[in-house]
Amino acid sequence: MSVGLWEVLALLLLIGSGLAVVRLQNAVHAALALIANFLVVAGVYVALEARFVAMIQIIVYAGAIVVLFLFVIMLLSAASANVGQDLMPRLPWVAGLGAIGLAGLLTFAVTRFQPPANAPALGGGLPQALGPLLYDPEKWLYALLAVGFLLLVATVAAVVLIEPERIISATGHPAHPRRDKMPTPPMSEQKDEKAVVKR
Amino acid sequence: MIHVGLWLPLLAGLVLLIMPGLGRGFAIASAAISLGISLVLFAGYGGQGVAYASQTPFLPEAGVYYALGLDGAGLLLWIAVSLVVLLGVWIADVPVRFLAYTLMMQTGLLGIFAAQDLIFFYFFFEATLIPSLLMLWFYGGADRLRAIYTFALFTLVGSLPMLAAIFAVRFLGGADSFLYTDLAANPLTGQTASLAFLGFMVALAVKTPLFPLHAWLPSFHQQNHPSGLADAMGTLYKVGIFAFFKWAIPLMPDGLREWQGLLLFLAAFGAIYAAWVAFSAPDWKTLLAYAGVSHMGVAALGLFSGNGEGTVGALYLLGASMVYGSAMFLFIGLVYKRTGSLETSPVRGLAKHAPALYVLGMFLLMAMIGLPGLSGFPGELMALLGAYKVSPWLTFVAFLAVIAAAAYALTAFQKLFQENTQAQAVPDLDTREWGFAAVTVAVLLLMGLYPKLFTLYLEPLGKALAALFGGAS
Amino acid sequence: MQETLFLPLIIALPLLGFVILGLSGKRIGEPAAGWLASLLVLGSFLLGLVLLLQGGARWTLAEWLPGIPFSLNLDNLSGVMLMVVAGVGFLIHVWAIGYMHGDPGYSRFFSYFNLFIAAMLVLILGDSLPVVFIGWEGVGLASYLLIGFWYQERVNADSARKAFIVNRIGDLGFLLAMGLLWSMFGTLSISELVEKVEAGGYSFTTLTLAGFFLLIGAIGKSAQVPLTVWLPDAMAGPTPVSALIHAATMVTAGVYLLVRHAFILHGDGFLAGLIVTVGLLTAFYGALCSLGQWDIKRIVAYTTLSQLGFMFVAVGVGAYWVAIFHIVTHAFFKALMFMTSGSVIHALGGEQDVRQMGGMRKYLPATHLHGLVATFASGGLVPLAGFWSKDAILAYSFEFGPWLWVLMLGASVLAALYSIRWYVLVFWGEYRGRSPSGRTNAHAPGGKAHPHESPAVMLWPNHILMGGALGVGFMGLPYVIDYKNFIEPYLTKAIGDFPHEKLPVVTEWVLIIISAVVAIAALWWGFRFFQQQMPAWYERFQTAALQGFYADAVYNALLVNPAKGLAELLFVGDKGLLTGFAGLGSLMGGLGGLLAKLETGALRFYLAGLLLALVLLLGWGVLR
Amino acid sequence: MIWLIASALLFSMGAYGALTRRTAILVFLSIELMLNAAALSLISFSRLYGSLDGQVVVLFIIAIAAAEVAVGLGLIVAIFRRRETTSVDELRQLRG
Repeated sequence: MSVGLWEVLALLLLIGSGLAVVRLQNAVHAALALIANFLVVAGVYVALEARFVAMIQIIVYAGAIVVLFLFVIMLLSAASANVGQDLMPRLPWVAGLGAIGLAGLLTFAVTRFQPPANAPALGGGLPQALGPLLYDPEKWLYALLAVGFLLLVATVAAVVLIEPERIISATGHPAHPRRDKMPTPPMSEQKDEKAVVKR
Repeated sequence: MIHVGLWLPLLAGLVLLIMPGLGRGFAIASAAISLGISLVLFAGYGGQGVAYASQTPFLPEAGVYYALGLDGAGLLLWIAVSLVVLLGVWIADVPVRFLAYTLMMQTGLLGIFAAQDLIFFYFFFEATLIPSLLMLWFYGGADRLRAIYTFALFTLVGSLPMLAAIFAVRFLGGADSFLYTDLAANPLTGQTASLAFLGFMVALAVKTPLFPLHAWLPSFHQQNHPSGLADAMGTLYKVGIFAFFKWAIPLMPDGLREWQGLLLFLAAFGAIYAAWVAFSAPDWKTLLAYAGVSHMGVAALGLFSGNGEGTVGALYLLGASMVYGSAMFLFIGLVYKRTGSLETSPVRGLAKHAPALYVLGMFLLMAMIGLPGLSGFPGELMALLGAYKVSPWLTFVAFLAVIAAAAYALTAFQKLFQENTQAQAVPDLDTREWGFAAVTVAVLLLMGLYPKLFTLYLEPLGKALAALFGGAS
Repeated sequence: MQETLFLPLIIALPLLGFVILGLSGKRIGEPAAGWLASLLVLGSFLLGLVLLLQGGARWTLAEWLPGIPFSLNLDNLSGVMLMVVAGVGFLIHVWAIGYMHGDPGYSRFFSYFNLFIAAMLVLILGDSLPVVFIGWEGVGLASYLLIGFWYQERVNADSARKAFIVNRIGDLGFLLAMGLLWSMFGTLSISELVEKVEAGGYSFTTLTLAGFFLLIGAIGKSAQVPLTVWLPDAMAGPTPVSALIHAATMVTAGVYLLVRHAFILHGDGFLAGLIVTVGLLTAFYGALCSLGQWDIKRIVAYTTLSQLGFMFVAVGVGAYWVAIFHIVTHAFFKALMFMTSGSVIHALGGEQDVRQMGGMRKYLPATHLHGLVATFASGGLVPLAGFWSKDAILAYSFEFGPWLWVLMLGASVLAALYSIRWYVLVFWGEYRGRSPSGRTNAHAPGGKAHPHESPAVMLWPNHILMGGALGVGFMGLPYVIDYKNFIEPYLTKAIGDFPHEKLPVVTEWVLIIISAVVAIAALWWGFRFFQQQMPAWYERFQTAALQGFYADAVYNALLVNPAKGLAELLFVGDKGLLTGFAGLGSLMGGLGGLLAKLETGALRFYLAGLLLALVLLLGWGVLR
Repeated sequence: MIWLIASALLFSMGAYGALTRRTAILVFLSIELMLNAAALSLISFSRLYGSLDGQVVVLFIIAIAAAEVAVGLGLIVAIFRRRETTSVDELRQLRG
């Protein structure tokens, strides 16, 4: 597989935007870098004969998900990447070493991978090709249904999480007990156990 | 018949649990039928091998069979268990649910002695623990939680190596199933045997109980219901000797050869040690607990000698100690009913107002310290004869307990019954208690004066074991 | 030798009495219970006599335990013992009917008494060692029950317990002997053992060990040094008990056991030396202690010890028939001595201190006569029973070694002294008792001012015993007088014939005369000496002797208290054992706690762990 | 092949980010990056093997990622409301 100019360019963009995601100190910038990364990936998908997935990538991932991120960052005014105390200051070194090691291992593994010759064409990865697969009961239909259901549950969950008070007033069910009312671990019980063992 | 005998008590116990209104009479009826069945089985025994054998595939793919059968030892212990349960439900003043648990425990115990399949043996061995724990949990003393912890931990932790060893015996020995006959035909040898035997040893030493794994016993007895019924059942649960005899040694004779020295030492040392400790016991239950440890030490000494006399003695002593040990606990329950305390130290002088109680106590006590002519002696003697052949010095050490036993038993007894210049006024035996006394004394005498009744059937077993173990002494 | 079911019946009769009296003694009441018990013993006696005259009997229940038959054997040896036990036992039973009159435990007493006789008969008749052991411990139990008969008093209960525990030390010896013999010969039947020992093919050292174990058993039961301590305390029981169990029969069981096993002991120099030593020590210890006692029964108890020492010496020097002969004569004169003491106690309403007695010959003429005969027989006056048996022991001792003869002569001087001391203090001099306001007692309601003679039921047994003390010695005369006396060949038939060199006639005569003269001299000197004011050296000696030369204190300090202390210590240690196991548990808990420290709750920490695991697993997978 | 390497690099970067970021939102962001890297590798394999199944799975990944983000961000908001922080170092209530 020859490596052309576009490939190299895309690779550099991917790495650059990726690094930006994990290193930029402003959360908004990081999120924006992620959008850039996703867009490049979408481009790569097109090159890999996955045009439908590329579209979805742009619309859902770059368009919806990361925007949601941006929205939350702004809602919480949490633009600063590092908040609070750093309890594990030496962790970045460990993380760096680990990441490099991981990258090395994965690259090593990938380079030893032998793809089969004469792979059939994918027809550009258009919906016409994907649809029968998705809706075939022998293939992915039930998975698709399950994912749809999952999305519904997730939606409900998100609403419940963010609007607990209304839910409680509507159903009388304390989905989220207030923190100050949280039952503390009963100290007396622990004491008892210890006492028993000692005796 | 054997199936009815085995499951009837469990069924009766469950019925009683659901309908407590049936009361003690129902429990007594069940226990009496059980005893009757045991006696009928005994009467119909041919004298050789495993009788009433039956086997039904349970998990044939895994080689597990629901296999039952009784040999001489099993019959002796069936009778002992059934008798003690009958005496217990007859005499003990306990709630009806307690009686139900007792009956359920009886099935477990009978199963231990009748199982001819190692997995089923293990099942009964462990299942019996449940009613025992329930009794302790619902009716135990103030500090019972710790006793439960100790008891359950010793038993369960001890059993895990045995479970591992069970699989080792089956799969390394090359047997096709867990049936006794199959396993015994393919005994383990060499290093494997000694390791697997170690697994059995740990579990069975807890249940024998052998020093130093007897540590759970005193608190177990101290915390149990003062009526003594749970203690009596606990005494029956000391099945270690039987399991050594029935499973561990035949399946791994090499294992016993490897560990014989250690086991003999532990048994002998435990016998004298426990008897000595018993002298300082602050209450009767502790005293009896240690006395039991001492007797089982003697029995174990006989069994681990690996010869015919020793084996017969050990099994006979086991059966006898089930009867007199349990009866002693029940007797102490009667004393508790009158005095409300079990401490050994205060002088009570009960003999003055309760002479019949005194005589019953004397009988039991003398049986317990192995007076010839009562049930404890034949077993002790045979164990001695067997053990002396193998290790005179350890025998000497173990039988120092004969002296110590007289010391601890008579000292506590004297405080309880004699010196009665200022006696506590207590009622003497009532009709129900007279029944208990009569049966107990009769059995103690029968076992002491005519041991042939049972040794006749034990003797071939002893010879078989000796032959298996071979002249490794 | 016939197989007959009458033999176990001999045992069953008193056992029946035990059961009947034990279950319904209160309803039978007084004095029927006593007569029933006595007649049953008489029945045993007569039955035994008939069987013995027919030439003995056997009864076997094969396979009582695997390899061990339940066998009884009535031969000449056990026959003689049977006559003594049942015969003297019967007399004491009858005497007790009077002595125990009015006691609230009257029927219980006779029930226990019958149990004792039954157990003793098992011991004697048993041919299989475990059967002997049933009797052996059975008499121990009966002794325990009877010493502690008045268990309301702590002292009595304590004494009973002590007796039982000390006896058990001996029992351990017996048990070990059984173990050893079984492992050597594979049988425990005495008659089979005899054959196997004769057949040979075993190690003599091991046989010596077996004899040693048996000796320990005998020492325990016969209260020899060093296990003497229980016998004096055993006097806490009623006087008939002391007479029957702790003088005439049970304590001689040890001697009987050794004689029964003469085939093991004979010809073993080590054992002979040991037995002689034990016997000598006991003979002197008992005699010296007796000279210091004030309690009338303890005086007699220590004399019993001394006499048992004589019997042991007899066994040690190989004079087995003489030991049995001495048992017989001793049974008569010592039972007589005890029952005379009992009569005196009875007459004085329970007084046991000889300092409160004296002058009884005036008040109790018949009892005085009994006492006099007992004293002379015990002191070895010619020609009473005690003289002949003791003379035989002395003769055999001379064969064993002249030094032993000298020592034994010394012991018999002491025997004469303690006998006469007892006699003088009780019967001679003036009544030193208290005024009518003295103590009252159940045995003499009203606390009579004047001592009163016993009823006929107590006098007649004593008359018969007195006849025995006078006459039984003549069945064992020395060969120089009666060339073939009755008892020696009779017994050797059963014991086994162990030939020995007979002393020259002249030597024998000299020994007899010396022993007779010495006895007379000692009696006379003692008679004078004990009427005087005691000199100071004697007072000092008496103080030590009164305490049994501090044997109890020594045992308490060296054995009993350390044992108790160790028991406490072990008990605490045993609790610690559980704590130790709990410690094992907390060790595992600690290990878990260490692992739980990894549970920081910090998300990034967990992630780092994930990453690490991923790298490792991947590395293993890729680079493998 | 080169995209597989790219996927590996992106995945490692995401892991690095997840470890170094202390704000829950950014940790989450990094995880999205890792998810995306996985999707990229799937697409590459799909191309190399000539099978559309890989693409279908990526579709699922995207859908599930949407659900995950909805719930995850909801959680972050809920936690922030109570604790006034999004620092993962300060949120240690799950410690055993």
